[in-house]
Amino acid sequence: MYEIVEGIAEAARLIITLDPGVMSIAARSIIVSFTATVAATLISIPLGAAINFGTFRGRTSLINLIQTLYSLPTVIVGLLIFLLISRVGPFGFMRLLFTPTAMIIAQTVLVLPIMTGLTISALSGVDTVIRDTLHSLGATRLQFLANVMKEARFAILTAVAVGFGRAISEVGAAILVGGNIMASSFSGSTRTLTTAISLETSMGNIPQSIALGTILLAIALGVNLVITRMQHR
Amino acid sequence: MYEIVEGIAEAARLIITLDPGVMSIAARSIIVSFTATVAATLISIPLGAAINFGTFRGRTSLINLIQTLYSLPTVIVGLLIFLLISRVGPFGFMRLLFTPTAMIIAQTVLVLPIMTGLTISALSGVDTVIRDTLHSLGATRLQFLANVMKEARFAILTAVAVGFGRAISEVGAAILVGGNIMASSFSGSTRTLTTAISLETSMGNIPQSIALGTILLAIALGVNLVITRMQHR
Amino acid sequence: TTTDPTPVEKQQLRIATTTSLDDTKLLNHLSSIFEEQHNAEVLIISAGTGKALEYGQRGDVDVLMVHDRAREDTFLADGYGINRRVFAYNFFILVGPESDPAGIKGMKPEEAFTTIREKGMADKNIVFVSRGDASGTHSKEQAIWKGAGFDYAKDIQGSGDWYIEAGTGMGATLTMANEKEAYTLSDIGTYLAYKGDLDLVTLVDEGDILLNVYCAMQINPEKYPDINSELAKDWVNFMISDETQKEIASFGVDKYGQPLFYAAQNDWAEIGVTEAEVSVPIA
Amino acid sequence: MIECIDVAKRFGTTAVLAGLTARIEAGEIFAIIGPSGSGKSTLLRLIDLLDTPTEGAIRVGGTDVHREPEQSLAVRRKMGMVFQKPAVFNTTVYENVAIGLRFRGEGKVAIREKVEDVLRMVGLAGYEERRARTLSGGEMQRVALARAMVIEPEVLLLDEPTANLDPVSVALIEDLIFRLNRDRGTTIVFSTHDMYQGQRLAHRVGVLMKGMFAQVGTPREVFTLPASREVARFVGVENVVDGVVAAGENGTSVIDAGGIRIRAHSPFGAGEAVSLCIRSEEIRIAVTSGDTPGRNILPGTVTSVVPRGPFSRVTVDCGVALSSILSWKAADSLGIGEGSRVVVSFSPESVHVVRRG
Amino acid sequence: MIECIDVAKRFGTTAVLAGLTARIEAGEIFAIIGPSGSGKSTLLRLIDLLDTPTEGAIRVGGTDVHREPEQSLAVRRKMGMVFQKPAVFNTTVYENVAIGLRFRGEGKVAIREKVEDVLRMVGLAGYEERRARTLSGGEMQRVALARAMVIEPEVLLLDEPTANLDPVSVALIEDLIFRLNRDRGTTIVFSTHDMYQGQRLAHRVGVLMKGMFAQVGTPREVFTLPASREVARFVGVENVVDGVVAAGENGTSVIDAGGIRIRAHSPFGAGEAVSLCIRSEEIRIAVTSGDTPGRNILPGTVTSVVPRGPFSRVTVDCGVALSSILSWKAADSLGIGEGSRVVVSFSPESVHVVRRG
Ligand SMILES: Nc1ncnc2c1ncn2[C@@H]1O[C@H](COP(=O)(O)OP(=O)(O)OP(=O)(O)O)[C@@H](O)[C@H]1O
Ligand SMILES: Nc1ncnc2c1ncn2[C@@H]1O[C@H](COP(=O)(O)OP(=O)(O)OP(=O)(O)O)[C@@H](O)[C@H]1O
Ligand SMILES: [Mg+2]
Ligand SMILES: [Mg+2]
Repeated sequence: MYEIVEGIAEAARLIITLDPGVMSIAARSIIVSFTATVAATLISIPLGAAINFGTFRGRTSLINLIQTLYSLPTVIVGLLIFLLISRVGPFGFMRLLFTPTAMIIAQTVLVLPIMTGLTISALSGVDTVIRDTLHSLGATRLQFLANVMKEARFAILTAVAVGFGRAISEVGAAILVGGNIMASSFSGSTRTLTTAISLETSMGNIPQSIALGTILLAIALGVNLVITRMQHR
Repeated sequence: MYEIVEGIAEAARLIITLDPGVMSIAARSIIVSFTATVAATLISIPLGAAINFGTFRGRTSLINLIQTLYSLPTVIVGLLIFLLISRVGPFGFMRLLFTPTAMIIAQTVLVLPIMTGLTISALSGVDTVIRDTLHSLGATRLQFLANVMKEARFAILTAVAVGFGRAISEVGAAILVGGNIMASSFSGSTRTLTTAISLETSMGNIPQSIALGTILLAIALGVNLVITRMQHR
Repeated sequence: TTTDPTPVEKQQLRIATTTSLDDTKLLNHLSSIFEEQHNAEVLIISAGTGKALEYGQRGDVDVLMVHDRAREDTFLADGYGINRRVFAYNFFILVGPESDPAGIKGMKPEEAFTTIREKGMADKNIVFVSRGDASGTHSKEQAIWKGAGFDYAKDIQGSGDWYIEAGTGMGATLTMANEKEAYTLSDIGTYLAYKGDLDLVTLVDEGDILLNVYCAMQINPEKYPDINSELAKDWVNFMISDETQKEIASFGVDKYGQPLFYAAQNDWAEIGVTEAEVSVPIA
Repeated sequence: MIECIDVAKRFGTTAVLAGLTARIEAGEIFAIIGPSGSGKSTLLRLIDLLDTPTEGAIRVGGTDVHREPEQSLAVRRKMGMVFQKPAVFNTTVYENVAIGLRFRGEGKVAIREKVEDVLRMVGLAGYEERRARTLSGGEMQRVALARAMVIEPEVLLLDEPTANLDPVSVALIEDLIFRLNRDRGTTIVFSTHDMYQGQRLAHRVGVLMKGMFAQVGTPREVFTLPASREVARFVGVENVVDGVVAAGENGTSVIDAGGIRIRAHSPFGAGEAVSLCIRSEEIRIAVTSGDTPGRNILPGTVTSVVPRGPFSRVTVDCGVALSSILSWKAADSLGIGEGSRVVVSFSPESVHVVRRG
Repeated sequence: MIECIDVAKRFGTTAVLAGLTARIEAGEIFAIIGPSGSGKSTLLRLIDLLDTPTEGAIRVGGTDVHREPEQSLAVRRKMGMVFQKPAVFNTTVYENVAIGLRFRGEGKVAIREKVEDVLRMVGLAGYEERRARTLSGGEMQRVALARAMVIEPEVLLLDEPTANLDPVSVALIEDLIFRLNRDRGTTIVFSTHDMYQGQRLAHRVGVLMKGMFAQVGTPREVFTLPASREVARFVGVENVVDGVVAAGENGTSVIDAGGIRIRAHSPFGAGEAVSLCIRSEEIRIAVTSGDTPGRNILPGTVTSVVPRGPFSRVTVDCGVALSSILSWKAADSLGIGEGSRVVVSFSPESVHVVRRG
């Protein structure tokens, strides 16, 4: 058990000394997962709204499908993206494999189902009288959506928190399409906190893994404080 | 891209022929993740209720902490459980490491934060008049909780769906405490769909990985159909 | 201060390697030297042998570095790889609990395997943990079983509780063997890296069959014309250069008190490869 | 302004509206009254485009609103609605009221001025920064009203707008509605269960029953000349007596109602089944039958005396039960109580006769 | 049965109740009336243990309910409550009504019988399998009532129970409440904004104003002898005139009200500031001042004639504005309209004098 204490102490040391290696890994994690979460939010909110407020055939099946995709293993997402962007894949010409961009794409795809599902759940929780009131006040489609979201802001931001959590904590997709590269340049590297944790663990460096995990949680705490602040506005 | 088609065809073949190896892996996945989800549900619902309806100091901080733990990487969960149950750990005497029980424990811990968080979110969505009505009708604490949950059943079951999805799709913790063992006996093995996918991927067997992923999603679909049925009751 | 009037974009070299090689940090050490010499950036992607070969086969990397002779040969024969060069070697070791319940210490590898199997069938305290992940190490293990006269799929896999397939990396397999007080086959590098946390000791480390040969090869530019074949060539040549071979031979001594690899250059005869494969640079 | 043409609305198998036709003029105040569950809210929601009719058409200002979806927003923006159970947005009172103006892109200054104005009008000045969720029932209803009014719609749809208000607030709101209609010419359609409110405010009243308007007319028409037995009962005609025309001549008939004979003006011939509607206040009660030429005179026994506002309702059994309204003082001075023998009288003109069935 | 002792309730800095004291007897029907936002709902919620008072104590059947938490459930189970904006559970009507019985562990058969009984009583027989969320406003309110009634509580707390109902349903529910009290002896506390409902149903009425009961008394006391100017206004005394006692002797005073002098019975001495409360129906209007010995007689000009139910309200400016209530017929036969010169008269006994300030 001493590894845990040692790990947390090591985390403190790394943070205080601003260890450049760890800082760059942490920064990459934040950039990748934050970008993926933002992208997924921008897609899942209109998508969730369209599904929730829409009346089309197959709506229930679609919701079912989305819920099913909560179980999509990260490795499978990684594989699918890999097949698409590997040199012989349809998007191979873009040379995205083993770049942070590829990781962002993979994480976006990974968190889309859960964020869309939770968005649907959030929006469906808004009282019908509130919705009718907005319509009767002459809201345009956009005004309607903006205000329904405002009413559901707590649950919508929960969806964002869940999405960010899943993105920053996943490793399977990141390692497959990113490659866990530690290159000499920041942009050439694709090592994130989770892929680094995986690596350290596979090499038996448990305290180092726990240190990196602690740093990851510290980042998540910061992000969540911001989200909570927004929820209670 | 042909690997995807090939993978799906392979999945169909494995399912139709009831391939014994794959069936036992799938069965183990279901057993482990289902048990973990049930255990986590049994903990997270009272816990979520206590936090949501409770008025104690540090409540907001606690909710913040829970949300932060959404970002707990599976590998870190795996590591912590590993340290606890490894031979030299405090619970080493129970000889749980590399058993399905260990995987269940790890997955339970893994999904607890998100299930508790979503339970809190679900319960807080119930109208205060509904809560007051239950109180005024003379509900005991248990009757109150049961009925609030009934009102919030859609969101509560969403929490369960999310929990199950996260449990059955995770691999980091399962591989660390389970070990991805393929032994000659069912109970001695700890290989699940996700750890098998990881292995196949590391071996470069992409179609086989996709086949296993497809089977996993088929299972998830089945579970979600049941959940959806319950949501709309 | 000096200013570079024409800042050239650094070229990138992508190398897929097996985990066990990457874990030793040898490549990190060498790549920084190479980057300096060639004004390039080396991207190392470490993965299981199978996945590394997959990356190579799809042209996603420029260089492949593995240690699985049989599969390398197929890869070359299929035309995906060219210009294989052998740069290092070491030996696999059979490790197990200090108590050595099967009593195999000092045996020949094949003999030790046979003994573990026989005793394991009778005594539930005797267990062998296999990588079970189609890695180079796993291939080697299978070769030993075959050498001992067994049909791997029939006589070994699923033949009883004594034989466990871990289906994971070397580190995790060692951890598992340690927990279960079992035997396993390991590469020397990973074992040394984990030694501090393990109660396992080396029981068998001699025998030709334990030889572990590392090579580097280029991905065939005829299949993938736009891969970085020039730099790939440079890397392979760099690996067999005299300076690099010296670096390899001394790598790890400061940390483990013994080298992790032997340089291949002068030992080509002992390790069963042609001289050309260890010393002739690619044209 | 608003035309409903053969509007039907079914939920599953329940028909709520069934072929309702009506026309509400621009600048009119129109009251919808009707029993609980008769479809008042449903009709208002259909007009406000919040639901679609199963059959028929609704035209607002000439637009067939449910068939021209591209006009939806424009039509909706002409209308304001207050729901029966208003919901407020989870923000301040100010923001709740301002939202419709924001939708229309009004400037900050204009919004502030209008919102403060309207809050003053509904008696909620100073409530701007209160969180709307914590308001009392009546306060919330007034916020909803302010929210709909502030956008100055051409048509205001109000679903029981004063249901949760005390009489003082009711008077305030009624006055507001009245002035809105008079000064801005706003067309107002409101549902109410307060008959008197319909009468006080509306130019015309529609009585919604069994999925259609059973009667549409001025308040006076509806209250004094109900079109049917059911309408009569509903608009509070306390005495509805069933009978059969025994003899009819010169517009005056004699109706046989369970043994007693009542004279009334009616166009119906002998043998027709009719109902007699007599308002309580038309019925006089005396201790002796005095000098009452031409009136129907029926002796009977008092069965109950019930206070009602500043009045008492006295019910007398004269073969049929008839009740009258007396001021407390009058009841006291007559010295009547349960069991007293009295004489009930009413003029033939005060009897409104409708066909039965 | 229920005692409120110095109850205060503040939300943040707003004091809603401030030292309210009252006692409601077992078996009593007690009405709470008061302006919107005066704290009616708050008080009922405090009694039902849904909120805690900031100060003071509430005793139900002798238990200090907010200080004996272990008694909470037992006390709550004695009481039933209907909320101002009732919410229904997202299930069938049957399940909504059955839930309280289920909480009490009643048997299946008993539950079915009781639920069907109570649904019949509130006029919702046949609604058992309807999803409660799709009900109309009035239907929902009746479900809430049935739900609270079916558990046969000792105390029934009703927050504006008929706010969303039409007159026919109101009569039904009022009758139900009346019988519940009479037959089972249920103590009933209800808030209402319908003054007449308070009067029809309640044994006693409490007028809640500024955080306290401004007056508690029988309906007749409250309506005829309001304790203050504000209560008078609130209970619908249309004519409240401020003045100063000019001379007082033998219990009869002459009051100077802005120039005109009015005689009234009052205990106040010369110089005291008072308000005069005169009910419209006590005021007579005639075209000429006839033979009216002892009455106050004031000439004036009609300023408005407004229909009100079957009556008209006529307002006359005689220096102060006074209004009277006439039947349509009376108004017609007097031939008065806006601008007519008339004479207003009322007896000194009909003037209720209260101290001002
Ligand atoms: N979605 C629905 N499904 C089934 N029935 C419905 C639905 N919505 C409304 N109804 C029924 O339609 C009828 C009319 O409802 P509506 O709300 O229009 O009545 P209302 O006249 O406004 O009554 P109230 O005076 O009680 O508010 C009611 O009996 C109601 O139960
Ligand atoms: N949580 C709260 N925070 C702040 N103010 C509140 C809160 N709850 C109620 N109030 C205020 O307390 C006052 C009394 O509210 P209450 O609901 O008791 O009034 P009421 O007499 O029932 O009014 P109505 O007749 O409109 O229903 C109102 O002015 C209301 O705005
Ligand atoms: Mg309605
Ligand atoms: Mg209230």
